[in-house]
Amino acid sequence: MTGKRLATGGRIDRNRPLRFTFDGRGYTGFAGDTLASALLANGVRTVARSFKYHRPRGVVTAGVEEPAALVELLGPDASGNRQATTVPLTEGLAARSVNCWPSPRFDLGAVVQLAARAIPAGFYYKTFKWPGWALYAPAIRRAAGLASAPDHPPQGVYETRHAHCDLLVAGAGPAGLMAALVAARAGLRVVLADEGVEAGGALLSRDLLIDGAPARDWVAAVVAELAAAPLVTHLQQASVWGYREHNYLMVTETAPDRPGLTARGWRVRAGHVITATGALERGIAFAENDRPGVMLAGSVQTYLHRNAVAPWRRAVVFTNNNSAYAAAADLAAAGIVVAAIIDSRDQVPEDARARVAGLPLRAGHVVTRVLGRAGLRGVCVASPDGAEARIDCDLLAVSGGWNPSVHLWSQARGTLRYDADLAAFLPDRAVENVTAAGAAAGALGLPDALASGAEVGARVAGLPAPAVPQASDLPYAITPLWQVAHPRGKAFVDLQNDVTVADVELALREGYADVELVKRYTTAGMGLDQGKTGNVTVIGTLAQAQGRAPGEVGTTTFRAPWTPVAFGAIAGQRDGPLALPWRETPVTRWNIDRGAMMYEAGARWRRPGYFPATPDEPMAEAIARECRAVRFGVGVYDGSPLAKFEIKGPDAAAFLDHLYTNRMSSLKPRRGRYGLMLTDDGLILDDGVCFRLDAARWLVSGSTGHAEALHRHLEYQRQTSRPGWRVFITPVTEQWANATICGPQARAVMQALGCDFDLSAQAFPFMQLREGHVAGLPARVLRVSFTGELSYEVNVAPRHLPALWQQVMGAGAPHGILPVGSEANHVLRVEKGFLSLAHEVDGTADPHDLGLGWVMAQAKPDHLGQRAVAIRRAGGGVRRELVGVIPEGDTPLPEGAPLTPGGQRVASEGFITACVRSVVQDRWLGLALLDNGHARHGETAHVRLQGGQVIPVRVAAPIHYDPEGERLRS
Amino acid sequence: MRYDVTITPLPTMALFDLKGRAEALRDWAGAALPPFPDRPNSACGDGQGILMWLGPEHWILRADLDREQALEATLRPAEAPPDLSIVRVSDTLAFFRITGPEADAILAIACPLDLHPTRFGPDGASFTRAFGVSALVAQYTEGFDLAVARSYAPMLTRALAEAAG
Amino acid sequence: MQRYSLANLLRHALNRHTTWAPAWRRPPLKDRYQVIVIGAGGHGLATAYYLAKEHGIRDVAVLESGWLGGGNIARNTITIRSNYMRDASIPFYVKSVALYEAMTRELNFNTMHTRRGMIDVIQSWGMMRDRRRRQHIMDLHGATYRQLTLPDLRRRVPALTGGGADARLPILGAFLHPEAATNRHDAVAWGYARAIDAMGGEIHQRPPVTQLLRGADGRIAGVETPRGTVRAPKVVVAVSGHTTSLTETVGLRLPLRSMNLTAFVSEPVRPLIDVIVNCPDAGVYLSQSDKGELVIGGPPDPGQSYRRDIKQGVFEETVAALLSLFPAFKRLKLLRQWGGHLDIAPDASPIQDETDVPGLFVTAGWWGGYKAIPAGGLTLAHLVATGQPHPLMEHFTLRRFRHLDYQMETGTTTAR
Amino acid sequence: MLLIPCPFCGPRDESEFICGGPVRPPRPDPAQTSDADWTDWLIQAPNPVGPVQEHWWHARGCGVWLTLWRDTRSHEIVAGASDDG
Ligand SMILES: Cc1cc2nc3c(=O)[nH]c(=O)nc-3n(C[C@H](O)[C@H](O)[C@H](O)COP(=O)(O)OP(=O)(O)OC[C@H]3O[C@@H](n4cnc5c(N)ncnc54)[C@H](O)[C@@H]3O)c2cc1C
Ligand SMILES: NC(=O)c1ccc[n+]([C@@H]2O[C@H](COP(=O)([O-])OP(=O)(O)OC[C@H]3O[C@@H](n4cnc5c(N)ncnc54)[C@H](O)[C@@H]3O)[C@@H](O)[C@H]2O)c1
Ligand SMILES: Cc1cc2nc3c(=O)[nH]c(=O)nc-3n(C[C@H](O)[C@H](O)[C@H](O)COP(=O)(O)O)c2cc1C
Ligand SMILES: [Zn+2]
Repeated sequence: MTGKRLATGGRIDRNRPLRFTFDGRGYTGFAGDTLASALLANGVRTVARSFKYHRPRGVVTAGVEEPAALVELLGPDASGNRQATTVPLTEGLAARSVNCWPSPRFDLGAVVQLAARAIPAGFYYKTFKWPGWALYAPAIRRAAGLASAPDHPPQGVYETRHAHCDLLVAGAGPAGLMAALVAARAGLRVVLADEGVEAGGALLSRDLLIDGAPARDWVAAVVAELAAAPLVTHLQQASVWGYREHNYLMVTETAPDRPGLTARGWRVRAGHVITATGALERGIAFAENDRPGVMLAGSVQTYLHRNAVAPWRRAVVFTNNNSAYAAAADLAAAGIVVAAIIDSRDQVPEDARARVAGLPLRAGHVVTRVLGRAGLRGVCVASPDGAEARIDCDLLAVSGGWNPSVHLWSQARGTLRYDADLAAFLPDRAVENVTAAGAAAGALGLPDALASGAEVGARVAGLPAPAVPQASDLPYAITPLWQVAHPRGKAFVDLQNDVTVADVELALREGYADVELVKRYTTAGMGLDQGKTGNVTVIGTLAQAQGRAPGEVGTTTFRAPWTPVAFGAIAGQRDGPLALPWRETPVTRWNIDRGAMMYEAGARWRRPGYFPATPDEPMAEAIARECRAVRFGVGVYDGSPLAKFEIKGPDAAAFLDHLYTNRMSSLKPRRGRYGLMLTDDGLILDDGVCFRLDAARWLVSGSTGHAEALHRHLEYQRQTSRPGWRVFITPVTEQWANATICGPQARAVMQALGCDFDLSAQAFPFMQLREGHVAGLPARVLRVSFTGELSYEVNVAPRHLPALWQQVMGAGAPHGILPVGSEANHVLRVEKGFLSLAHEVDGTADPHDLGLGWVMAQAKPDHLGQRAVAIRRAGGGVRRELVGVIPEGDTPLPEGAPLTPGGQRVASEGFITACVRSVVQDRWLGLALLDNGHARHGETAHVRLQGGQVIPVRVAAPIHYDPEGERLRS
Repeated sequence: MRYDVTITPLPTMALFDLKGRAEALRDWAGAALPPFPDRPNSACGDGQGILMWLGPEHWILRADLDREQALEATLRPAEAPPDLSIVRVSDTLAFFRITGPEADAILAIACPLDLHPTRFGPDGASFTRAFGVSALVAQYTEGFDLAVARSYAPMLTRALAEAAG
Repeated sequence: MQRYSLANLLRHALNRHTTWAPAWRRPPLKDRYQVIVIGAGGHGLATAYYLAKEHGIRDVAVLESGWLGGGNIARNTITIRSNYMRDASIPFYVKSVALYEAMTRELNFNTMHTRRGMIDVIQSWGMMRDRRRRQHIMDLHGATYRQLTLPDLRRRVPALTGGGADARLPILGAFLHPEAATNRHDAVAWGYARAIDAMGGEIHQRPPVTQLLRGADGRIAGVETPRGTVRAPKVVVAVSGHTTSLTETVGLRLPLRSMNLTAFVSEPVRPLIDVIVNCPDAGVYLSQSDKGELVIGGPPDPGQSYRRDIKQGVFEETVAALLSLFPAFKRLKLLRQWGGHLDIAPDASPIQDETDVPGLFVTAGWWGGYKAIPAGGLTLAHLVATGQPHPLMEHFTLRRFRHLDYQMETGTTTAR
Repeated sequence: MLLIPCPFCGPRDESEFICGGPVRPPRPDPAQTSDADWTDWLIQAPNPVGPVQEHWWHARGCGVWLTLWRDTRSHEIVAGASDDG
């Protein structure tokens, strides 16, 4: 390791060595390293293989923009496709290269390189067509994807939380720190988020002075002051990755300081946002510019200053701008031979020259080609007159200029303009409440960055800009150079997706002339790095080829996320049983203890489907047992989830008449009626019973699954379409739990429970309501029936339901009472031909089709849906109408199976909505929606199944049991 | 525990849902009601009960359960005039008390409300959304009361426990 | 047209690919055509293609406001299938799937059509009923759908480790639709464009149509663009979300609302899922592209929108649904997300018709309309050329709304 | 995630609301309206590329059905809320 680390400096802790493995070999680094810096310090050059051509690739950058050094982390918290430059080194870390076998240095996949010339951009559109893509796809797919997907969840948990602030500052470089400081001093609520391990941004990569002291001292002082400010939340390792409408930003903290917490997602609602996100360096496209050892110059500085890593002996610097001069000087200061500074500009500014006094500088020269495969051996350099010379080196530090990080700004739909002086796209007009500051706004030098941060921070706080600390920096100047033409070798613009200048030119030649088409034809910018170092080079290359300005070519769309985010940090605590809310009634536990098969039954309730007597009793038998109990003895079911509303007010009666198809205003107190509600386009919204409690109060019930839709509908009608009416709506679903006792013995059970009102059929008939006490508990009892039997819906406060339930089971025991699940209820309602919205209403049926024409009170003035039903019927189209069906031969009919004319394989004329094993008729009975069904009772129709089986059925009235309704009225 | 909080389920409380004009309610209920809060989404208590103003013409009266019968007797829901609505809803909400120095962290995980003291005063009370369902948040001396529909109480118990770690 | 083949590729490789001809010309915009198609999305291109191929109408200009194929065809989740519910719909989609299967050869452009099949993962009994209904009715029209056992499901999709018996929504069953496929969406646009060009049609990028023009006789007369007026006796509006804003320029109102539907991709990973997995109860569906990223979709934004961006609430719901079934994906990373604006009719079914403005045709309401592109182009070309609705589309004209005769396709609004 | 101005609660997170779609013209009197006009009213919702007036229900809040003008291109709320429908 000696010779590859500097003796002093850097943000590493030399007293804390860390062991790690890479591709199975053991290495040592230090606390403060990234995986990339530790690999460099260990002399590892080839870190991965490229996506398409399997070319060896090394570390190119030092941050989130890294296109090449992709690794897979192993171990309990494995994750794939990680940039080695953003993985903090930890003890025992294990990683391996992506996309190579058996090793990155010797990769069998590299045979593709032999065919590289035959596979330019878009080659697969032109080939693999014969005999068919299916033949080739599997092999091509096998080559896809870089790392494997994780195959088990991580050990820790995730959390998401909300935050609110006056100001969110993205980026804690000098500009962001300055802005946050000014705003914090003004008393604003500030969130400062930066993706780095520590604050400081570009300052960590350079040896600049602020107020005469090392810049990091200033950073430390600002961080300390922010930490002490009560209204400031300062997050590091926190990527601001999404900028949503109304200044809602997504921040993911990847190392939250809480035990067991893997990552935390913040949703920040900010009054104002400052994007102080800095600038990213870009490359230059020249032949073989992807070889390990070719790095971006600013990143080389990062390795020198942050990690004290200097694994190089001889460096060449290639640039078109001033910033690389600082890099060259830093290299020299670290004891590395700077063999040459190659500057494509004919005129190098004097201040830049002064910065590298004594180092060999070749103005007007370019690097044409890189020598060496897995390791850089030298470069070819061309002079202005075209003469080529070779310079040996093991590092080529390149700077193609700087791109302000406008991603967040652009996500917020801020516009961009191309600045010819900076040769970069800059924020132009904001749309959201956002301002860019520092390098992200084009203020590339430190004094400007500090001033810009202070100015913008003060502006948000409504104050004049304060004085800023003293600093100096080499001013930035650039003459753009996008690519260096060379007849041999590949010049990459996107290292990750292996896109070359030739690919871009091919796209143009073939007519894919728009920057968006170039992107899609070549896949440039579509990798994990989303082209952070390459996209602007593509634009520049295009502009040059088309003779246009880069600003006219424009950018592709910047989209979230800024950097890839783990899905776990987006869903947060919504995990396992908390993936969706769930609801229980007061007897849910009892049901489960009783062995019920529970399932989701709408509106997030879990309900019993049926109650097997023994764990292995077949479902059909359990259901039949429950059905028989109701038909011949007594059963009880938990009807608590039924939607219930109390409606009151001087205009309540008129309101209900407007909503229901039939008249409710004529009900007398304590009486109820079944009713349907339609949407205004004549489709069925819900059905249920409506009771009048007293002169001005009503109790409306609806189906479980529609409770929220119904609530919404009621309030919508009340508030928007009839705002003048005085009506109050109070949901009471959760105030009244119920036990519904049903079956011929129901009255006996009620009597045994003890009621303080007369239960006789004369005194308390069907469709009436009584308030009083049942089993000593305050109760509201409704005589409604969804089973066709004598039935009492005993509503009590939920706190009383367990007690009531116990007593019902006790009182019913002599009659063999059984708890009844939803499945038995389904059988019972089909026998009776009662409607189930989920089965019989599929978006076309109207009340007439369902045989409920009687609920369409024709004489009634306008109600919702009335006109639409009339218009639809006036069309004269064939109606699908509800009928009963009796399978000839007594076989079950699959629910949903079509009926076709004569059972032929032609368009259907209806379908089976439900089919059950009837306990009263001891045979299969069904319901169907059938074209003109009402006129076809007595006919034979045909169910046709997949595979061709035809089942003849007799069409009948949709009521198979007790057509007169004597039992439910008994 | 990841966070320094205490989460306590509260026993059932007497709750009455009141709708109508404030003057009309005051006339009908008289001394049974605490003073009406003067700002939306705030609460006012009188030692006997707390009145929360939670929507236009909508209040919830909260008191100890042992006052339920007495309140019902004074408020007489069934007899109230047509332009008032009074409904006993005691069983509708299940309350959890969240206290401790990091109670606000749990609330920030649960719901999108800005509960900073400058935005949500010591008398703050409002419906919002917590863990995906409708919830009532009320400021409490050293923390918050959070209530959801009773049927969601088991879910909320679990969600709170997991959030706290 | 330069033919595409392996032999040709190798030949051009010798010339360093400098000898490839443009896939389409960039002719000057004329001031008159026989037919103008507005919108170089899938439906517009397919219509122009079939006008030339089936009806010999080659004097056609496709006018595109943005870049070729940059609308929804560039942003959809490429699910091609025919597991619909109604007699009116299924035959149309069966036809479309068949046309897609033949497309690579027909266009001499590899669209990478892969019949990978789609599995619907069922977590509620209501959905189970819905899918059983499809199973039998699809068979009437030549589409297949069959139930898988749970062990079969787990075997086909090993990454699907959630949804067990103790899950929040346990998996109750699954259905396989073997004809379902994915392909390369861009290739469909480019392949059509190249074929249209070869037959004499023109594609013009970046002249937005700002207005429709109506003649004194009330008929359509042409369109207005920033590059001048272009006349034609027949104009086809194939602009997805922008349909109403264009037709309203001639006072024509249509029953459509524009919504933003979104999708996202994960980082590329090694082959993991070789079938389209659709989880309608959870509200998420996904497939893996040839490049390795998982392409994931969910429900649309609430409210109308022309913003091609994802809404966080919708996105979080979709991710939570995804992780409930694929818990190992917690560590998988989001790479990019985007949206597209679609239009939807009150019954969620498409509209293809000549409008009240004679000569003006619309093809709209293509909510899940990527799969419909070839058949939609075929049927619309038929209508434009003959004046008669194609039999496969006769239920989907504007006339149905006169009597509110909805063609309701339930269960198709979440996962496309 | 919109920040929706509720006339009762003030600005609130969109996750507390349910979108009720565009505001249509007032429901005509069925007795005075032809079938064609009635169906047009039913099925033709405003669909502007620009501000649309729409309903939102503060379902997980105070319960108000409010209306606001939202720009469909940007999500910007261009005109304030009112609870009068
Ligand atoms: C996220 C997402 C996922 C989807 N997933 C699927 C799926 O899995 N399966 C499926 O079948 N469908 C899916 N769809 C739907 C499918 O993409 C669309 O239904 C279909 O692509 C629409 O048809 P199109 O291709 O013609 O529209 P588009 O591609 O949108 O074409 C319309 C074109 O018109 C142009 N245009 C608009 N206005 C003008 C003007 N004034 N002048 C000139 N040109 C104009 C547009 O720029 C655009 O290029 C999805 C859609 C989205 C957004
Ligand atoms: N003179 C030159 O040639 C030149 C060129 C480029 C940059 N610079 C440097 O740029 C600095 C400008 O300072 P600055 O504060 O504007 O930028 P900076 O680069 O110092 O800080 C930006 C910070 O934002 C972070 N960041 C970026 N996007 C983020 C996101 N989405 N979420 C969270 N964090 C994010 C970065 O990791 C970084 O820490 C100067 O100090 C100068 O050294 C100089
Ligand atoms: C099926 C499919 C797969 C995609 N795969 C990728 C991908 O691998 N990488 C990427 O950056 N974008 C991918 N995209 C998204 C596109 O980059 C882009 O976001 C999309 O076409 C919408 O365009 P826009 O973002 O420019 O508006 C994919 C899109 C689709 C439809
Ligand atoms: Zn509100």
